[in-house]
Amino acid sequence: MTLLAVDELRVSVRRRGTELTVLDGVSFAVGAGQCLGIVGESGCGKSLTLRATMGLLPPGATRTGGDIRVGRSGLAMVFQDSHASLDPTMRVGTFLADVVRRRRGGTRAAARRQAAELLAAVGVPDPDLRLRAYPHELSGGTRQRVSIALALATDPRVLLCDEPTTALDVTLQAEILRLLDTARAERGLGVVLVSHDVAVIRQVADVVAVMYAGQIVEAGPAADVLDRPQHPYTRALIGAVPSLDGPVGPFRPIPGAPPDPAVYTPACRFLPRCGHGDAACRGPVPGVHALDLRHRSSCVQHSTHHKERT
Amino acid sequence: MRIKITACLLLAMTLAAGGCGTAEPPADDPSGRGGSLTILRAADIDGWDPDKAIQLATFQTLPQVMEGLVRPSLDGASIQPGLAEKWTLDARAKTITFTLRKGLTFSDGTPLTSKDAAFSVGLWRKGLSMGTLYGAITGTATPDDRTLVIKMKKASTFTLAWLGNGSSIVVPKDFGGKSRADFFTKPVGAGPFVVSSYQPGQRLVLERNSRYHDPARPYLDRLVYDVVADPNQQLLRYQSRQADAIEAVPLDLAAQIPEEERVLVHPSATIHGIFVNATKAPGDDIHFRRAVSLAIDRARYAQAVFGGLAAPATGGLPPRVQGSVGCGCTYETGIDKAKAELAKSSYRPGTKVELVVDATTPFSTRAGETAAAQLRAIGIDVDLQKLEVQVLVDRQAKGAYHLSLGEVGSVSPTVGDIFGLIVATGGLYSGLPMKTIEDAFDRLEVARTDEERGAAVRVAETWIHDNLPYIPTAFPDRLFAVSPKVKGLKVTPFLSYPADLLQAG
Amino acid sequence: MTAVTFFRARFRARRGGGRVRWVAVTLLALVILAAIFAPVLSPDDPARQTLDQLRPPSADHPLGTDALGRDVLSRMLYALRTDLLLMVFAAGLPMLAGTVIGALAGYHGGSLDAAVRWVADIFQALPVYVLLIAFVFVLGPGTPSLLVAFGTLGWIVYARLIRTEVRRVRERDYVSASYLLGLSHTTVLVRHVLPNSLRQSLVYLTTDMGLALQGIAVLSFFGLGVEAGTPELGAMVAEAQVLLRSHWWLAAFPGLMIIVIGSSVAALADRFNEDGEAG
Amino acid sequence: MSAGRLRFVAARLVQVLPVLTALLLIVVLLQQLMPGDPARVMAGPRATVEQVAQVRRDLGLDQPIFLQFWAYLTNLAEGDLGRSNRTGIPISAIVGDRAGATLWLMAGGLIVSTALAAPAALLMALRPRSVAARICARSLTILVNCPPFWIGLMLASVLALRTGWLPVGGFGETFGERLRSMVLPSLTIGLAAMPLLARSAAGSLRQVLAADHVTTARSLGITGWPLVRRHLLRNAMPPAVTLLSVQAAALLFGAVVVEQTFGLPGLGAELVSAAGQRDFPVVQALTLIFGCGIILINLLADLSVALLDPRTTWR
Repeated sequence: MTLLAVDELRVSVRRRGTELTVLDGVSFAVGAGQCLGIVGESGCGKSLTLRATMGLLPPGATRTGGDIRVGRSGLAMVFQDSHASLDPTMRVGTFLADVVRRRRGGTRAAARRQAAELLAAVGVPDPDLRLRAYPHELSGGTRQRVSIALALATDPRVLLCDEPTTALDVTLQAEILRLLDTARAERGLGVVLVSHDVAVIRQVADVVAVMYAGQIVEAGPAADVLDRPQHPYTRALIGAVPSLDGPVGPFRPIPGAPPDPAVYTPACRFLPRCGHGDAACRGPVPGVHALDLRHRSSCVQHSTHHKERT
Repeated sequence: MRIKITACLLLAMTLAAGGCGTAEPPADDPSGRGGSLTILRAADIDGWDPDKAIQLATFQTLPQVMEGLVRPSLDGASIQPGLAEKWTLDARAKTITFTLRKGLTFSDGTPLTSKDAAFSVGLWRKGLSMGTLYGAITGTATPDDRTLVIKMKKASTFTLAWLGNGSSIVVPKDFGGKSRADFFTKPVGAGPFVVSSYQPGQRLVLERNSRYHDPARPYLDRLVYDVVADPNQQLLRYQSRQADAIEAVPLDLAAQIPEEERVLVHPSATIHGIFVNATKAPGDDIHFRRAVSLAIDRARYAQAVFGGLAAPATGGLPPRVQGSVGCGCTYETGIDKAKAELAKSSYRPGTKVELVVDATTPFSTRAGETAAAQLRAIGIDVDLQKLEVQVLVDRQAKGAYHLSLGEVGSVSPTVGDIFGLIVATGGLYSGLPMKTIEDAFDRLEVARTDEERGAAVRVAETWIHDNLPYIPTAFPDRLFAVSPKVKGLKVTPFLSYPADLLQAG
Repeated sequence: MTAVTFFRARFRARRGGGRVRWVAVTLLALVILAAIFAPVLSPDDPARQTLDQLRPPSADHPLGTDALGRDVLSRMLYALRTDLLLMVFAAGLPMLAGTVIGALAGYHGGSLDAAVRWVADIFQALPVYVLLIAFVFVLGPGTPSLLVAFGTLGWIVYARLIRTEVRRVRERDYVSASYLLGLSHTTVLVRHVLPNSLRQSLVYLTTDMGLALQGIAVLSFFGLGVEAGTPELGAMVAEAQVLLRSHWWLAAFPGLMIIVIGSSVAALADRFNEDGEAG
Repeated sequence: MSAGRLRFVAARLVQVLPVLTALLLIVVLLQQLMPGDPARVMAGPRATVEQVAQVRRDLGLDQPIFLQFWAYLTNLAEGDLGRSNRTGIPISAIVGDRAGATLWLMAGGLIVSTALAAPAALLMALRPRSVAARICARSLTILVNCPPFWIGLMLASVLALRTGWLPVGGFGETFGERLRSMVLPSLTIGLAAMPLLARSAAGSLRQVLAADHVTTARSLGITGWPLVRRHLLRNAMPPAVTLLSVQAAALLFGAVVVEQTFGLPGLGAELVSAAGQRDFPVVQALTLIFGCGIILINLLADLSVALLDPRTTWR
């Protein structure tokens, strides 16, 4: 069952008086109990995609096209930096109880009890004590758990997670990811998880979408995309991550930098950094939708290779 | 430098009224007693200690509370009784003998005797700032409670006139047992009014002195002076009738006062002119000074700067006071003559000549611009500089200037007043030797007749005309705004008005 | 909101903002041109005094004459020259000084930062008026003293602004990333930190330019200000202040010009503001 | 209060000391800095060089500067601000007499400017693209460029003189009179101070609005007034308090002009006239009082900001 479907999302940002289209034709869907991982370098538009989906674009950015279909249930979001994303002037419990009451009604005391339960549910030890704390008094891991508890307090069907573990160390990272996994399994949540870290994605995602320069360039089941990447960017991305499991290869950063939105074209945007391109890459490239479980990429070279091989 | 007489130097042109009341009975029905008036002034009194008097307001107000032995008459031509009902000047014995009125008391009820008057004379003489003005006095004697004898080293008629000035006020002997500072924060005198309340810089409330020697006066029960520096605010208060009169309205605002509410003093006993530093080039050259004098078109200047509310200067001493006989010469104007004089002088075209003016009023800046324009027209390269008024005074005193613009107003009814100031300031900061003026003043001081006075003054006028220690340009008017409620305001050329004769209609 | 209404709203908003800015730019351009061509445009010599004093606007004197019978229009045109320069320098110098000081203090931190903060604290704890008096008195009224006074008092705001911004930006990832790449301090400061910080300063600068004009007017109100005789808008307003109710045109036109210049410059700043929001 | 906060307060108090010292030094140096010899002003235009010297001795101006500084400090330590050179009145009395008008004016100005600026700031921050916000922003731009003495004069001559409802100036004696007489000056100073206040407040609101935690709150369905009240205002409060403190300092400057325009007997007007008369004991005392006032306001602002922010511990 599809809980969230985003279709041909377009977002522009105004800079020095001109409109720049920074997200173009981004489509994806997520079903109950499913985890969609969106991976890409910084600045490729992953976070903006989540914010646009949530309807929380920063000032200056506007959605100029596309369709977002959400089931009856709501969306909730977990942010990257739990330090900045929690109101510093409010005790954790006050905030959490506020959200609970807003969603479920009831008395203050009841809301507070439920808040404590929620904290316990996300694995915060000694929840009653923590409720009285200010965000800055909590450890990074606990704060992120609080963020998740806040998100869960709205009883969402889909959880959008924006780099939820980036600010944490590896042990905590694993714990938070496990927590998300549990929440998904127990509540049948759909999860969209954005990360620049292929390892994180590999750990939790069922379906993977690779973004580059405001577009999805490759999508499909996690195993297919991550083990048999079709797009040279995906290959580079995976290659750029030192893998603990695989053979220890040399660390190869992708040469060059992603293009500025001002010079986005219908042609392959990875071409300048690719190294395998030819004339075909300069024409329009096909868009990739992460709507189903088929594995595909926008690389025209791959399709020709593929044809030659078959 | 010996100082004899004073005048008020009004560089700031912060004009307030000065002078003293008079004992002349009012012509109209004296039954109009009672009521209260509020008068606006731009600057507050300098406090109650007469030795600190600088502002005209101080000379005006002090005798209202602490009356002196004598006061000047309304036309300024003579001396009227004050606390003393009569006096005789013995030229041979060099004494003045005063007889005090009968039954005089201070406002607190203490009797006022010749001992108090003698103490006061001592106080004036010892004054740090004013002391030398009483330099002719050598001592006092008090043969009885109502008789005071002032002994002098010469038969100075000027000293008698000066005793009518606002700084010659009678206080209780030994300040009634208080310290000088304490006494002058809560002064007690025998004037027509008592201080009801005083907030320095804001408001002075005077009330009728019920023990005043003249039971008919003052007519007012209450007289309030509000200090308002901002001219617009002054006018707004007046127009909204929060105040009944303005002492010396800035001439800029004259047009906004209805014709029937103006009391114009035309002209006042004030000289407006260009002061010259004659101790250094180019002012040290008489040809240069003459060129400057010739360059100023006085009629045009009076129109341009004062909007016609001034008379072109016809002499070097103020008009309309005792002894003002004029110069008997003329201050000529002519561009060609001026250029010729300039050519004769050591001044070389292109050399900057500083003209410093007071920065604090648009009026003085404008006067500076007019003067500068007229001087530039004959080829003097004027560098007009606005200076904050105290800086200006400082530079004048130190001789650190070329030309400056200033005004000198008389506070007393005799032209000799200005003589003293001219001598004391070296010819209004020219640095020229003042021997001639000093000698002329010595003659004026003991002059008994108008002829003797006229002869002495003419010597000074002629010397000023020939040597130009300063260049007189105009005799400005003063304008009082007076609402129909106010009756009995009569202003002398030296800007005093008898407050005890004011009535609220 | 459907896409269509969304677009309309946005279009309107953009056109609205653009129009105001266009008007501002045009006005400012006109003012600058008027200042440049003042000698050509002036109907009269701005310094020529006549006995036609305080005349209301007429064909001969489109904006009337002042208390010395000078043509107000001509004086105003020449005043633009004085004021535009004064505005740029009175606001620009403090910004320059403040930016440099603030950037150094913010970037290096430590004792330099503490010293700057100390000095700034002291300056802010003093009644500005007394300082202005002291400055302008010590140096004598006139343009140089004005500039020194504004410069000495004005840098603090910029220094604080830049310092805070530099410290904030400095702690952001990309600066540390640039560090790792081995860029020098200056490069980091100039390439990454300053551009980000300067935008805010520029917004402040545009406000400051208007305020500088006003500051000069207020100083003129107290008799300080530019040299006597130099046509200057603030001085014209202050001098005509006593005549405001009888000869309104004397203060009204220069006053209006101050508002026009100040507002136009401020409207230019909106551009930075909006970009700031977008970025 | 936690130990950390106490430490913060103590540290902030210690920071005041050098500022205070510098202020004192400047106050004493004022006399040296300002041209115009106070002795000559006091002695009057007809005084001789010897008399001026005598006055200078009487005023203690012939002493070396460090002795003057020391004398000033010791007197100050005894709570003695000295006496006015001109009137001989103790300065404490002058201040007591004059402080009322200035305090009234500042309170009135703060109330008016805050009352006007707060809605304007909210409007401009929350609905930046609305027509009302745009009109508001433009009007502020125009208002900020109006010389304050203009605003005052217009209010007085149009509002007060025409209608006669309010006094055109002065301070009045009774509480009621004072209240009435403060309306126009407060409005003047409030109108003059309000544009910058509104703009900066809108700016800091916008900053809070763009902060991550507000996004979080919105993502959790908190919108509208609850968002403004619970999350925006609370977080915008510290910068607003800082702004207000800066504003209060600016009001002191504005007060000088407004007191002049409305003929109010305040400290600012007294400072102007004392400076003009080179009455240095008064100038020094008032400078010191203004300076300490501003230091105190800044201190209180910093402390309350610190107390408002639960994160404050050390620095």
